[in-house]
Amino acid sequence: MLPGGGIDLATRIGSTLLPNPVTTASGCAGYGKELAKFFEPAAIGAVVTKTIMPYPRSGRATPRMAETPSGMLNSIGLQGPGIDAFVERDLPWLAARGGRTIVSIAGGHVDDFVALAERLKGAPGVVGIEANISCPNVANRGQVFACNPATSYDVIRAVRDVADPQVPVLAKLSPDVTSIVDIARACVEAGADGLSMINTLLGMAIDPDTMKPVLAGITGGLSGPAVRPVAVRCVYQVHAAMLDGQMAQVPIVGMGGIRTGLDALEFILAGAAAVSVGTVIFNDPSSPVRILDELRAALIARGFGSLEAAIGYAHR
Amino acid sequence: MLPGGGIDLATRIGSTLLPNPVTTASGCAGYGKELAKFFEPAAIGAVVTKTIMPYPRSGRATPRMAETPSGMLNSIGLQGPGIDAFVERDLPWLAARGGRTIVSIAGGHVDDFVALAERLKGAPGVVGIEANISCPNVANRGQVFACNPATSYDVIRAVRDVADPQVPVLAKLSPDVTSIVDIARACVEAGADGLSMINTLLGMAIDPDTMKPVLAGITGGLSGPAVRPVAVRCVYQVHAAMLDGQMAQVPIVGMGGIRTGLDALEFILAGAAAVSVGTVIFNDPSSPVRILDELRAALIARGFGSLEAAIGYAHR
Amino acid sequence: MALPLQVQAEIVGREPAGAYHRLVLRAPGIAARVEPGHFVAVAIGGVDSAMLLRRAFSIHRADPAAETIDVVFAEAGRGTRELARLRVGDSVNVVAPLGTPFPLPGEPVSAVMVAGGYGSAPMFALAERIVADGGSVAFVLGAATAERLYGVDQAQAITEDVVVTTDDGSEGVRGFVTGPLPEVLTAVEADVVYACGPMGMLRAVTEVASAHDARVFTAVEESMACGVGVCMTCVLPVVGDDGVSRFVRSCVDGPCFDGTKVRWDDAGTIPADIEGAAAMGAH
Amino acid sequence: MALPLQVQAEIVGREPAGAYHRLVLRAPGIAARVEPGHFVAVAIGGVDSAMLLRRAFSIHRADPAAETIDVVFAEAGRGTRELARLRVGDSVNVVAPLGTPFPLPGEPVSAVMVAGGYGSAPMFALAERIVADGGSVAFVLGAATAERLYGVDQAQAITEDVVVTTDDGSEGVRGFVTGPLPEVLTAVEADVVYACGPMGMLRAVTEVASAHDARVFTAVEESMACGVGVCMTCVLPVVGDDGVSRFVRSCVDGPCFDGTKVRWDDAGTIPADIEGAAAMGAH
Ligand SMILES: Cc1cc2nc3c(=O)[nH]c(=O)nc-3n(C[C@H](O)[C@H](O)[C@H](O)COP(=O)(O)OP(=O)(O)OC[C@H]3O[C@@H](n4cnc5c(N)ncnc54)[C@H](O)[C@@H]3O)c2cc1C
Ligand SMILES: Cc1cc2nc3c(=O)[nH]c(=O)nc-3n(C[C@H](O)[C@H](O)[C@H](O)COP(=O)(O)OP(=O)(O)OC[C@H]3O[C@@H](n4cnc5c(N)ncnc54)[C@H](O)[C@@H]3O)c2cc1C
Ligand SMILES: Cc1cc2nc3c(=O)[nH]c(=O)nc-3n(C[C@H](O)[C@H](O)[C@H](O)COP(=O)(O)O)c2cc1C
Ligand SMILES: Cc1cc2nc3c(=O)[nH]c(=O)nc-3n(C[C@H](O)[C@H](O)[C@H](O)COP(=O)(O)O)c2cc1C
Ligand code: FES
Ligand code: FES
Repeated sequence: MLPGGGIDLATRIGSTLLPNPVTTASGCAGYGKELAKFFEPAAIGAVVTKTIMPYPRSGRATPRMAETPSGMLNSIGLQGPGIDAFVERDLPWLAARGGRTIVSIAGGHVDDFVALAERLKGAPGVVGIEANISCPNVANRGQVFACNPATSYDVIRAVRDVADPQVPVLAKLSPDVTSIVDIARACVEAGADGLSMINTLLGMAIDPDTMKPVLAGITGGLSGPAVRPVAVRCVYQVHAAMLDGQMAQVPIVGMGGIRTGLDALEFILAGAAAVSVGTVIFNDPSSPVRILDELRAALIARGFGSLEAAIGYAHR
Repeated sequence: MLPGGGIDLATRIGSTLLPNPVTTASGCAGYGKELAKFFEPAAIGAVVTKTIMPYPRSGRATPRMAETPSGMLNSIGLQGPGIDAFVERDLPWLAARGGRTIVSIAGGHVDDFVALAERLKGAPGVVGIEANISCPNVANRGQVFACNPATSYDVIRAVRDVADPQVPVLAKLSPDVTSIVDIARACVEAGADGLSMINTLLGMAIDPDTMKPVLAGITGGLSGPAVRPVAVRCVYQVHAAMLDGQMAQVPIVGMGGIRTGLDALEFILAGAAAVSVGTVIFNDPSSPVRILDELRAALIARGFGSLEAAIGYAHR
Repeated sequence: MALPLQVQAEIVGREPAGAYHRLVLRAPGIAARVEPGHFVAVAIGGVDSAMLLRRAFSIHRADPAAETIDVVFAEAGRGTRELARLRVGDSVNVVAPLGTPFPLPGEPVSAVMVAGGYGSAPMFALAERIVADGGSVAFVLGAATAERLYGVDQAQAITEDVVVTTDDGSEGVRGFVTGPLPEVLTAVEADVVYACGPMGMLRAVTEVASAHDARVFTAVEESMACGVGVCMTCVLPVVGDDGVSRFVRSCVDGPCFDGTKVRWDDAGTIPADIEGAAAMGAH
Repeated sequence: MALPLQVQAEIVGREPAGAYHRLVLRAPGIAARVEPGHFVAVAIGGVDSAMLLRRAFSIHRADPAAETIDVVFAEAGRGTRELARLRVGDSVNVVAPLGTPFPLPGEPVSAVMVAGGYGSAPMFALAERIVADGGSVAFVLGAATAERLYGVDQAQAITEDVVVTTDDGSEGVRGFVTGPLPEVLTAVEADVVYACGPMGMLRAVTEVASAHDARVFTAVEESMACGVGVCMTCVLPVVGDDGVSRFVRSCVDGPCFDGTKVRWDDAGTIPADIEGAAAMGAH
C-alpha cells in the first residue's frame, strides 16, 4: 500500500458515495461476518450480501459445486434464512462493524422483490439494493427475469418505485442473453441507478466416473477467471452503448473472475465504476483488500489522479 | 492404444459414416496439411476446415489473439484464400492423403452460402458441409445469423436445398444466445443433418499497459477449456430437447475446450455423436489422435460396447 | 472458534507414508491455534493456477515450538497430484486452522477412535489429549488395503488397544471397522467414539456407537469451495438443538459433528422437513 | 522445411545469462534437424495448466551429439516466469524445429549480424556456418542496458569485428544498433545482413542495409497461438514473388523473412492493397 493513499478512489452509485470501488460479489462473502476474520468489512467499498429471498430457503441438494479450468460451477439454489432473520440478525452486525451493505434480493415474482425492498426501508447500513434478476420467473415458466427486457424492466421498476429513494437500486444482469445491451437499456429505463454485471454463465460438468452430471442441480453457474473475457466484453459493450447515447449513463459494477488489481483495472478501463470480487475470495479470503491495494498502486503507476479518470478509459 | 481397438467407434452424421468421432474444429487445423506433420489426417474421423468464404479475405489486423485463463481470444476475421483456390489446391491434397473433409463455409448473405455449397458439389473427399452461421449477417446490421432462429433457418434451408444430397449439412451454433435450443430447433427444421456446437463466446481483454483493447478487432472469440462447462451445457440442453420431442433427433458434434479423452467423453455422455478438438491443438498439435486413443480406452474401461451406446448416457 | 491465519508456508518436510504423502509445513502463527479436528485449506499453485479452489486436509500434527503443522494426504486427483510434486523449500499458501474441532471430553473418559484410511490423521493428537486428561483410548483403524492404513504405529505408541481391519484382509481383520467395533466398545466400556472417514463409515459407526449408548463425534469430508463459511457448497442436513433440521456448513459448523445429529441418509437430497425446503418448490 | 517433433524434453542445464536465463534441453531427435533461425515452442505446464499457448524461443544452439538444444530467454510475463522456475531434472513439452530458418548464403560472403537483446541468440550458430563456408562476419549487438546484451563473448570468439551499443551507454556506443551500422556495412563491404530483434529495429536495419545494397534477412517476433501454421494469428503483410501483398504466417513462412519484402509500416493494419482486403469491407 502506498503512503497516504495518494489518490481519490471514491466512486458514486446513485446517491451513495463509496470510499473505494472494491466490493464483494453476492454469494461469495456470505453476510460479511465470516470474512471479517480476514479483513475489516469497512475497509472495502461495500459488502454485497448473498441474495436474500422473502422466506428461508434450503437451497439445492449437494453436490453443489464443481471445479472447472480456471473457474467453478455452483448450484447453491439461493440457500438463506429469509429476509426477516437477515434484517434482524445479519444486517445489524455489519452495520455495527462499520460496513456498508448492498443487499442482494431476489424472488420468483415481482411482488417478492417489492416486499423485500419494502422490508429493507430504514434497515441499518444499507447503501444499495442489488436486484438479482438472474433468477427464475415463476410466471414465465421459470425463465429467468434477466433473459427478457420486459420482465427485467418490470422488476427494476417495481423495486425502484418502492425502495427508499436515498438507496440506489442496481440491476444484476446475466450474460446468457443474445444482447446484454437490450437488457441493460430496459433496466436503466426502469430506473436502475446502476448495473451489476455479470452473473454466472450457465454451465455444467459430467463426472466421467459416475457418467452423470456432477451437480445435483444438473446445471450451475460458471464463474472465476475463466469467464473474465466475457464479463469485460459485457461491461465494455454496455458502457459503449451509454457513450453512444443508446441509454442513459449509470455506473456499472463490473465482476467476473477478478483475481488481481490489474484485473480490476481492466473492468474499470472497460467502463466499470466499481468492481466485485467473487470466486477468487474462495481462493484467497483476503483478496478484496489485496485487490484494492493493487488497484490503487496500478492507478497511481499509470498517472491517474483519481479512480474516476480511469473509468472507461479504453474507449478513448 | 488398446490392442485391436476392441470397440466400434464409428459414428453417423446424415449419410456419412465416420470411422471415429474425433474431428478438428474449424479454424484450428487450417486445411489439414500442417497437422499432417504430427498425425495422419485419415487417422481421425474428419478434418473440419477453416471456414471458407466466396472470395479471398485478408482477415483482421493484428494483434489477433490474447491468452486468457485456461483459454484464448481470437479475432482472425476469417482470413482465407476463397473457395476457388481452396477447391483447386487444398481439398485435393487432403483427399489424396485419404482424409475425410468437412468443409466449413460462411458468407455475409444467404446467397454466399448457396454459392459455396454449389461450388462444393462433386469436390473430392467432402463428407460434410458445416455452415458457420456464427458470422455477421450483412442484411441485418451485421448481427450474426446464429443469433436469430429465422436467419439461421434461412441459411440452413438454402444450403440444404442446394448441396449434394449425399453430403450432410451441419449448422455451427453460437452459444451467445438466450436460448440455444430455439436456434437448434430452427436449424433442424430447416433440414440440418447435424449440429456443431459451440462456436466461441464473445469476449475481450484490455491490456493493462496500453490501456486499450488487446485485439485489433476489439472483441474476439473465447475458446479453450475455460468454456467447456458452457459447451457441455449447450450440448446437454439440445440433446435433452431432442429426447423430449421438442425437435427431431440429429447428431451433435460437440466442442469447446476438449483437452483429453475424458473431456471428449463428457461431451458424448451429454449427447454428442462426435467431437471437435480446437484450441488445444495449439497446445498439443498431435492431440486429436491422443484424444481419440484416450477416448477409446475410456469407453472400454467403462464397459461400453460401442461409441453409440455412450451417446447421451448422462440423460439416462 | 480459533481465528484462522492465511500464510505462505514453506515445506520443511516431505515423506511417503504407505499409500500417502506426509508434508510438514512451516506456517508461522498457526500451530499454536490448532485443536484436534481442525483442518487446513491449501491453495494449488499461484495466481496463474487453473485450480482455483483450495484443498482441505485434516491437520495431523501441530508443533507450536517448530511453528509447523503437517498433513497426510492421498493423491486423489488433479490438485493433490500437484501437491505431491512439491519439494522441500517450495512454498504453498495455507489458511488454518479452520472448522469446528472435535469436542474434548474435559474429564477422564474411555474413548474409541475409529478411522478409515487417512481419516486417522487427526486422531493421534486427539487421543494423546484424552490420555493426558486421564482418559483411556482404543483404536479401530481400517482401510481397503494394508498400504492404505495410516498411523497404526502411532496408535500403538499410545495404547495397546489397537484393532486393524482391511477390506482385503491384507492386514488385521478382514472387513470393515464396524465388524470388530461393537466388541471393542463393550470391552473398553466406551463413553465416546470419535470417527473420521468416508460418509458410509461414519453413518455405520454412529449407529453402532448409539446402540452402545456411547456419544459419537464424526469428522465429515464434504466438497468445499471456500472452507471459510461463505459459499454454502459444503452443507449437510443436521438436526439443530431446537429439533429443526437445516443445511449447515461442514466447513464452519463442522467438519466435526455429533454423529447422531447428522441425517446421514438424507445427504445429497432435500429432505421435505429441512428448513426452507418449502421455498424450493416454486423454482 | 524440417519436420518438427513433439517431445518431452528434460532440462539438463540452467544458468543465468545477464538479464536472461539459458536453459539446455535434452530433446531426442530434434538437434540434428535444427538450422539457424529455427525456433522451439515450449508448453507451459501440463494438462492442468491455465496457460494454453506455447511460448516461442529462437534455438540458440543445437548439439546433435548430446541431443540437446538450448534457449536464452527473458522473464517477460506469466509464461516465462513459470519457465524460469524450472530446475534441472524437470521436463517440458517442446515442439521443434519450427519455422523457416535464415537462408544460408551457400558461398563465401561478408555478412553482418545485427541483434537487439536476446535477439542475438540464433546469430552465433549462423555466423559459425557462414565462416565455415569461407565467409566472414561482423556483429553489431545492441540492447537497452549492458546486462540486456547477450553473447558479446560468443561473438568475439568468432570475429574481431564486434560493435556493441546500449541505449543508456552502459556498454559500448550509446544509442541504437543503426548508429554504427552504416559504417560497419561499409567497412566490411557487406553482402548480406542478418537481423533479429524488435520490429522497429528490423525495419530500420532493413532500410540501412538496402541503402548499402546488401541483402537483408530479418527474424520477426510476432504473437503466435499455434506456431505450426494452423491458427493465422501471427501474420504480417509481406510482398510475394508475384508482387501481391498477403498476410503471411510468421510461424511457417517466417520467422526469417527477406526484410525488403515485409511491409513494416503496415504491420497492425489492413493495407488496402493486401489480398482479400476488399472482402473485409462487407463485415
Ligand atoms: C475437512 C476435510 C478434511 C480432509 N482431510 C484429508 C486428509 O487428511 N487427507 C486426505 O488425503 N484428504 C483429505 N480430505 C480430502 C481432500 O480434500 C481431497 O482428497 C482433495 O480435495 C482432492 O483434491 P484433488 O484435487 O486431488 O481432486 P479433484 O478431483 O481434482 O478435486 C476437485 C474438487 O473436488 C474436491 N474434492 C475431491 N475429492 C474430495 C473429497 N474426498 N473431499 C472433499 N473434497 C473433495 C476438491 O477439493 C476440489 O475442489 C479432506 C477433506 C475435507 C473436506
Ligand atoms: C519466433 C520467436 C522467437 C522468439 N525468441 C525468443 C528468444 O530467443 N528469447 C526470448 O526471451 N524471447 C523470444 N521470443 C519472445 C517470447 O516468445 C516471449 O517473450 C514470450 O512468449 C513471452 O511469454 P510470457 O508468457 O512471458 O508473456 P505473456 O505476456 O504472459 O504472454 C502472453 C501471450 O503473448 C505472447 N507474447 C508475449 N510477448 C511476446 C513476444 N515478445 N513475442 C511473441 N509473443 C509474445 C506469448 O507467447 C503468449 O501467447 C520469441 C518469439 C518468437 C515469436
Ligand atoms: C458460490 C457462488 C454463489 C453465488 N451466489 C450468488 C447470489 O446469491 N446472487 C447473485 O447475484 N450472484 C451470485 N453469484 C454470482 C457472483 O455474484 C458473480 O456475479 C459471479 O460469480 C461472477 O464473478 P466471479 O467470477 O468473481 O465469481 C454466486 C457465485 C458463486 C461462485
Ligand atoms: C484461432 C481460432 C479460429 C477459429 N476459426 C473458426 C472458423 O473459421 N470457423 C468456425 O466455425 N469456428 C472457428 N473457431 C471456433 C472453433 O471451431 C470452436 O468452435 C471453438 O474454438 C470452441 O472449441 P475449442 O475450445 O476446442 O477451440 C476458431 C477458433 C479459434 C481458436
Ligand atoms: S466450503 Fe464454503 S461454506 Fe463451507
Ligand atoms: S502461430 Fe498459428 S499460424 Fe502462425
